[in-house]
Amino acid sequence: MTIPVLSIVLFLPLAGALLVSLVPKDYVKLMRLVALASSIVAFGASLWMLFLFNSADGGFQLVEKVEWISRYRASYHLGVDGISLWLVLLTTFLVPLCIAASWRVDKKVKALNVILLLMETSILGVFLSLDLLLFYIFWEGMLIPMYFLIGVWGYERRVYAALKFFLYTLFGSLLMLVGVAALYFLGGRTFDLAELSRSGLGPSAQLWLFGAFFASFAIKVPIFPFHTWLPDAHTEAPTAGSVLLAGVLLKMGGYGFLRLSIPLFPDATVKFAPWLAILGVIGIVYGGIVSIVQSDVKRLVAYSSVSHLGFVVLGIAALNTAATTGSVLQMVSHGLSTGLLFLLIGMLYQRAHTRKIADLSGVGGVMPVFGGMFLIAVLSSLGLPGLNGFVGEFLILNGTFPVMRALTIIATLGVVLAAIYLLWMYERVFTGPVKIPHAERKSVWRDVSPGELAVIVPVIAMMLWIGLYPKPFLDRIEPSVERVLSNLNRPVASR
Amino acid sequence: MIEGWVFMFSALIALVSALAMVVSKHAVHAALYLVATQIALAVLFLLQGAFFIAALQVIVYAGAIMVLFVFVIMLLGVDQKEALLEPLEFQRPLAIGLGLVLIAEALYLGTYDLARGLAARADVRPLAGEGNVESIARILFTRWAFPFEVTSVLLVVAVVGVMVLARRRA
Amino acid sequence: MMALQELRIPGVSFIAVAPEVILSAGGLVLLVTGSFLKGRATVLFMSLLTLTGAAVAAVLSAGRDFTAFSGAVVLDDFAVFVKLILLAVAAISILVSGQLLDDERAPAPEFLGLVMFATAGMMLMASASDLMLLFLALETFSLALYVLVAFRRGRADSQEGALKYFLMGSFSSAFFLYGIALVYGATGTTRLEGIRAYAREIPVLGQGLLAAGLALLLVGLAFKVAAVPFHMWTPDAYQGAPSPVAGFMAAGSKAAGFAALIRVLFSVFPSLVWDWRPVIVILSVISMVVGSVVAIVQTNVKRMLAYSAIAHSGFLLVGVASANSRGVSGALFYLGAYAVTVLGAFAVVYGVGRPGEPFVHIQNYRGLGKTRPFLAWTLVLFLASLAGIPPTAGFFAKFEVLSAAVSAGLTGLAVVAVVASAAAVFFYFRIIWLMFFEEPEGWAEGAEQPATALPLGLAVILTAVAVAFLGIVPGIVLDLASSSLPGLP
Amino acid sequence: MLLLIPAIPLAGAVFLLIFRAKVGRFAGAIASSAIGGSFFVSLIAWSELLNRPAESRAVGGRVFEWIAAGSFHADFTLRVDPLTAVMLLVVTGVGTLIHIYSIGYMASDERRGTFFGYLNLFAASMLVLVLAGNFLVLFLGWELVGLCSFLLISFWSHRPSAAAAGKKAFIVNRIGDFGFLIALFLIQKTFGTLDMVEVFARAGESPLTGSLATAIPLLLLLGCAGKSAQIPLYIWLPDAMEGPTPVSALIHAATMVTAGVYLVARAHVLFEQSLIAGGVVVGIGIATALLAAAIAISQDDIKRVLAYSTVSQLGYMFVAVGTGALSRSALPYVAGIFHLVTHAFFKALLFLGAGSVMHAVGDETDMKKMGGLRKALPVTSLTFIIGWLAISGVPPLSGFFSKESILAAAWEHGLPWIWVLGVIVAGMTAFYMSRQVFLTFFGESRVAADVHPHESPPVMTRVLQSLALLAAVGGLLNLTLHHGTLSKWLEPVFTSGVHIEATEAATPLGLPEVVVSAFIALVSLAAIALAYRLYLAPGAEKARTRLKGSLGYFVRLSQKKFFVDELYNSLFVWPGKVVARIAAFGIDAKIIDGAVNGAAKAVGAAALRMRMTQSGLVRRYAMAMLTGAALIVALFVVRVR
Amino acid sequence: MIPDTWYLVLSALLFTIGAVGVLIRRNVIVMFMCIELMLNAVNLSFVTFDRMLGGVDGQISVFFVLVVAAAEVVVGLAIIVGIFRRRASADADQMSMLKW
Repeated sequence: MTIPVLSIVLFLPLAGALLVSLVPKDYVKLMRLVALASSIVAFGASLWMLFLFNSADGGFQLVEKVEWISRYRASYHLGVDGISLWLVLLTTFLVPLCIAASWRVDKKVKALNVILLLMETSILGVFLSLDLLLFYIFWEGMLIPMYFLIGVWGYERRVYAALKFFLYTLFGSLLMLVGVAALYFLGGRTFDLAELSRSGLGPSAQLWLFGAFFASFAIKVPIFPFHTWLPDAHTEAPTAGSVLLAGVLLKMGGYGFLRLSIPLFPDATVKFAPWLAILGVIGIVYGGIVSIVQSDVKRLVAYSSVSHLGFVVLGIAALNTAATTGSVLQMVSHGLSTGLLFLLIGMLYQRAHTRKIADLSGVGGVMPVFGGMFLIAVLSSLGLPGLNGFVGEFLILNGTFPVMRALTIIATLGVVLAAIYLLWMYERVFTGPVKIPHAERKSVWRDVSPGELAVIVPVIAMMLWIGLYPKPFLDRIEPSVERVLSNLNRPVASR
Repeated sequence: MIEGWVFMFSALIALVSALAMVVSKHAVHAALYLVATQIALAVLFLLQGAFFIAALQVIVYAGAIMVLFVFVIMLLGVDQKEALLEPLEFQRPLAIGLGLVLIAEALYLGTYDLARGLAARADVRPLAGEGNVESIARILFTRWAFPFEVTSVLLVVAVVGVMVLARRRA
Repeated sequence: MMALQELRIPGVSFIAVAPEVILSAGGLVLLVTGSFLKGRATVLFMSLLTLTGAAVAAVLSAGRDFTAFSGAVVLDDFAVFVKLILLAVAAISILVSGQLLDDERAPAPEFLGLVMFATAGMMLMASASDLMLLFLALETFSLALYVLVAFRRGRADSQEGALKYFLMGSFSSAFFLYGIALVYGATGTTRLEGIRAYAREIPVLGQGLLAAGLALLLVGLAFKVAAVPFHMWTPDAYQGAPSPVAGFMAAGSKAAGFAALIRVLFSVFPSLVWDWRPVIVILSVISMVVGSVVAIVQTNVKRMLAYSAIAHSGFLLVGVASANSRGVSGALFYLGAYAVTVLGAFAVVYGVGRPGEPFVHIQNYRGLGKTRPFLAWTLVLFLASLAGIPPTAGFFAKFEVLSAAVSAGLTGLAVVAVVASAAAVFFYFRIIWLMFFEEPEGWAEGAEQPATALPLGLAVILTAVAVAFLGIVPGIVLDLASSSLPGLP
Repeated sequence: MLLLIPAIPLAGAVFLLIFRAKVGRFAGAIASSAIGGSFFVSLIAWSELLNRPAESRAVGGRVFEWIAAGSFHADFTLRVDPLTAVMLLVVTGVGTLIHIYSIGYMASDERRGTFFGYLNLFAASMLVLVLAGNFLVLFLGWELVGLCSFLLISFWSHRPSAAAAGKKAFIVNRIGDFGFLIALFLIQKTFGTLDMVEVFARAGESPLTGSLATAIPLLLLLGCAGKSAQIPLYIWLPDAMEGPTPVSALIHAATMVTAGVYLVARAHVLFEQSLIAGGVVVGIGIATALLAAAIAISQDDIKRVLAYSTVSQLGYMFVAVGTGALSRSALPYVAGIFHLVTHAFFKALLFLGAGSVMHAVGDETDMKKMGGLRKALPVTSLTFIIGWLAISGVPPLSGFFSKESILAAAWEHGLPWIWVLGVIVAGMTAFYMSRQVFLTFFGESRVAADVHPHESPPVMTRVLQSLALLAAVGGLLNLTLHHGTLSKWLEPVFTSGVHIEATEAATPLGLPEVVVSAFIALVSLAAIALAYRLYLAPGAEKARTRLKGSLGYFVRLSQKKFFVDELYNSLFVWPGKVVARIAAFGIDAKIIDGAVNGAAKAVGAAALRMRMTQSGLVRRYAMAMLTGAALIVALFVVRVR
Repeated sequence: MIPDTWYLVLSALLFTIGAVGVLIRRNVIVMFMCIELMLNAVNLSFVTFDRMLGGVDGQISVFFVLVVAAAEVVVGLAIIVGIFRRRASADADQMSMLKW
């Protein structure tokens, strides 16, 4: 009997959540410590998983399979490949940071930490499941914790945002549910992804099912015009929520395309790919344009996610190894850079109690280190070479270019737009004469504390690593992407 | 021949008193019209050889049940005139229209296949030479023994229910 | 001059109706001894004991398939499955009712007797193999429910709800009965077996009487399961009834009604599937839409749950409309899942609102997460299950009926179901939002909140565990449901 | 070893940025020694090249595998060839001097540590840029220098104008990078690699045809125009003067802005694929040179004059390398690079001199408030004058030689009109530089009363002196275009293209080279004389007024910089903002979200309406039931057959 | 001999009158009586079918219907009495406290 590493990774946060819930009411600090410790242990476990991972193998590894619902032929089936590997690591990496970033939250501490850990398990479940039903359950199971996270610990318009997020995503995933059911019958009454992908659906069935799954993924990514939940949700969510949303949740859509749409509906994917690419490009440009005039820092970063995730979609739609590998890396990169941006905005909000660009000016003068860190996050986000964002974006655009030239050129405009909206925001908030709320309270405006630094520095280190030496990442992603794409009989690439 | 006249007469009474019940302003009148309908129906039962049921109809229905109705009406003194005005918009025309639709459906079905007559294929027939009451009794206590027992539960429920509803507040 | 020996009652088999008999007998004993028994706990215990006995009898009677009492009663696993659901429903309702009886200072034996008789009637719905017996069973539990709805005698809402329920119930009974008469006229029998044999000979709806009869039977059963447009009593009755009774009605009445519906449609008129399916589809669609949409604007929690019950009837009808074994087993699973969920929800509603339930406005749920965390968190679970969000029982229930519809080619219906359930989420989650996202204020805080008593708490925990269990490892119950189909062609 | 060249300043940058608060006044020393070390290593690399035969003067290779996925592969490759070596020496050499100068210039700034950290980071980035053996690595450096430029321009970020200028620089550069990126995609697609050696080899073997041949160089050119401040993207450079003056000297005069020239030269094989490309380079170069010179003539800000001058001189360099591309011959490139080098010397000198002036007059930049500073600032004024003469093309200072070689190259390769325009630009350059010198150092003092000009500390003046020396004798590097040292050194780099023999006379009118040179020098001297007449000579005021009378329109246009910023604002910025507003508050909030919320509202409205059917009236309920019953019966009845 | 159909049509007519009566009468007791009329109409059908088919199940059904009707009446009137005690009105239209 081998050690079920993936189950350990998957359920450690859940166990942590149980532990936290057992902590007596008054030991608030202990709750935080237990939560942090269990998430760090989970990160450790995922590093162990990384250690056991064989980078040469593009297939699923560390597979676990236990029968679950025999009537459906659904099983508890976990496995990891190069695509999910990094997303799992991203998740386990970000959650401790989220918990640490919520250290100062005093509202319902226990519930907060329990919910964060529950979210972690369900997100990991999505990335690790090799069974469609299991996948779906984790996929949707994540909704409620997120709903709470936004709704309880969010900002002013949190209720609206939480509900909007919830209904939007639920609507998508319910359509997917119909698709899941149909797939089950058409695919030979099984939920096993491998078996389903071998079932060879007819072209029209593929189109319909692709549509059903597309609805869900498109909302989650989000793809224009299904994105309007995102700015509200991101803006109103608490820091940890925004980080998880931007860092991980949005990746589930792209992951869904890679894990489900391409292997299960190859013909439909090939057929839809140009449209997908168009939508991706619209998202890139549109998200960028809309970001420019946002008056709220968080909202701006939220819209920037629309733009950045557009690259992911474009890369997937290119259906060639380089671009799609870039997409996977871009997902990880975006998780880091936007995650960091949200962490920093959270710290800024703690001090300023505002996120309005107009209320702030010259913050960099008061808090130079903070300003520097923010600038790094901004630069990473706008795809400066040497930082993480560039690698993915370049691979995507470069890989897409031979396939869809005009679209790529338009998409490249997104790079310019990113510079415009991010730097303009940076200029207004961090430079200029110092104008900050509560300026009289010097203690509030202390530069980053060691604790905050402990949250920021690991992310920046990861950014530099990916930016300067992405080889370890790419080497593991590529075989899996190749395997996924090998399923397609590729008329696209030769077009 | 006489049968035909009896039918016509009883049917007419039944219909007219049914209509009268629906349109009478006083609840007591309505109850009396209902009794008349029920008695007319009892005659029709007799006409079809259902003696036991005809008797039950008169004794239980027209007798016991309707008495209960009248009793309650009197007890509560609710026998005020009901205003002729219909407060609900369209309620009456819609109701009558729906009634017509239902009748039309019934007539459609009637002309469609009742005219062809039914295949005589009842599950259970009375033994030859057996009287109506005997055959009903025999079949009721064999074939219908269990449903008959169930009615006891039903009645217990009714009794307990009334007890609950009528109990004094503790 | 009939000799007694001539009067041989054929086909007596008490095993076929053992649970019903045990319950009725238990109910009678309770009524008789009730006034002597000291303490409510004893009475509660006795009734639970009786239910346990009935459940044991039901379990022991599983695995058979025969008719008894000259074909008036059928015993198959379908019936056993529904009976077990109903017994569970009764048991949980009784646990919750203990609190109600305390609060109302009402006599326990009568109330519990009615619950047990009603349960017996409901169980008989699943087991009846004769339309007339079905009618009697229906009336038995209906009468009991009319009384239970009116249980809080002095209160206008209770009375009004009961009166409306009663009037509409009798009205629908008349239709149902007319349907029986027409079917009898067409087929010459009220026994389901006989009707089925007849219907099989006419593969198409060749006879007006049978057509109209089936239509009116559907009307009567649609009323019982609260399908639109026969649903209008539901909100009023649920609002008027004490929450434990409303829960009992929602879970039990629905299970019994659907058991009868499935029995009639599947084992009697399978050959007419193309004729009844459109009707079921239409009922299903409008029930889902109306239930989900109108629930959005409700401000009374019980009323909202009533509309949700209407919507859930629509979902269940999706399973019925699928007209395949998957749909039936899905509907069975759905009934079980819905039963535990809605019972739990109403138990919480009662726990929040008691005594006398003045606090049933959704604004009373403001900040409940802070003031009554236990009830609030369990309510989240129940609402999630009602919304069909994994990993709760409601998810698999929904998935079952959806996949049945898809497998039957009713993808459009499945999509409607999905859209409706997305809309439905809005109102479930509005309650969650009030409980957790808002600060307690107004009445909810001002009023001294009574502690949750043990039986109520037990009921909530049991249902919550069941909801979670069915949501994580539904396999066992799914397997049971799929092996508990009524005699299918 | 090559990695050391950027690594030393990078290490310096990291160290300085982390310990910026602790290093205190040692910051400058640390930074200077870092880049000095880099200079030292560069010298070693250079000597290594020297030791090789001319044909194989290239060292370097893969450092590590950078990005590889699917068919795409890019190594982190560093390479040194003669061209790179020149750039290395310029960057590290001039860089070191400017670093040292900064020690004095920034002595009183609290954030010295950060400043020197940025400077070192810039040096590292610039060195990566010039060392890059792979287009992607070059792009890395390309972007990083842009970043450092942004950081340093907005170094005094509490000044809104500084912050805005930094942002503008970065964004305009990004627009250029847009072209650069697409060029990279095209190169990758066409050649299957981004490794320069391979790309150039393949392009040399099988020349490109059709639009591709034009598209790649033109897109690269867009990048170059961004970085090197050419039309249409030059607008950021004048604003960039918001940065500390050493930054302007280092980044916006000597090194970074020449990256575009470097790239054209480096990728000359690609530019030679299409005559259109070469033509466009030349056209943009000369147009920029003219436009910037025309603006520089009327500017009053001491640094802005230099900034426009830089733009103009960069245009000159583009003319040179464009000519090379057009004619596919080596010497024009050499001329361009030569001018690049001399320009680095004298423009750095001029900027640093301007910095010294500002230092002296309390950060005043308006030349109208200077004048007569010669006495107070002897060293500064002397070195500035050397720089002035150098840039004005007065022999035998370096600028004369480099300009002359560009013009000669243009003429030789059949571009007489370019030659003419070039001469005009040379004259204009001489004129506005003279104007600057006269206004600043000569005449009467117009300095504010409370300001007491004083000479800068030795650490600054020494640097000025060193640069003045370089500016003076820089011409020695390449005394003649055909036989100069630099030509010899660089020629192998540019010989891969197909050569076209010069078809026309090698000099204008067939005159001897010396005569032509003398003519150019005379033009410059004449311009200086004109400036003297208008700004220094007695009666200058009157002469100016008279001139304004006849040329007023032009002067005003020039003063307003030909309204290019305003044009861009109304053409791109303003409509862009409008579009963004429409997208954000119209499409997003109203249409899409409106549809979503509208759907929700519609459901709500429907719910309210449906709810009303539940009237509470039991007879209505019965009505609904009866209707339902009638309908269901009807549904069955219609099916009766 | 009267055709069977006439009985059935009569039954249908009575049933419909009863149903329409429920809709148009406001006094709850009269409404309830209309429901009783509907049950009576069904009884007529049962008896008629019995005669047509030559069976007795229909009559037995009528017997059960009588029992049910009796039970319903008892419970129903108890409810009505309870409600009347409180409001002194049996007008169905006034009972609309629970709505929407």
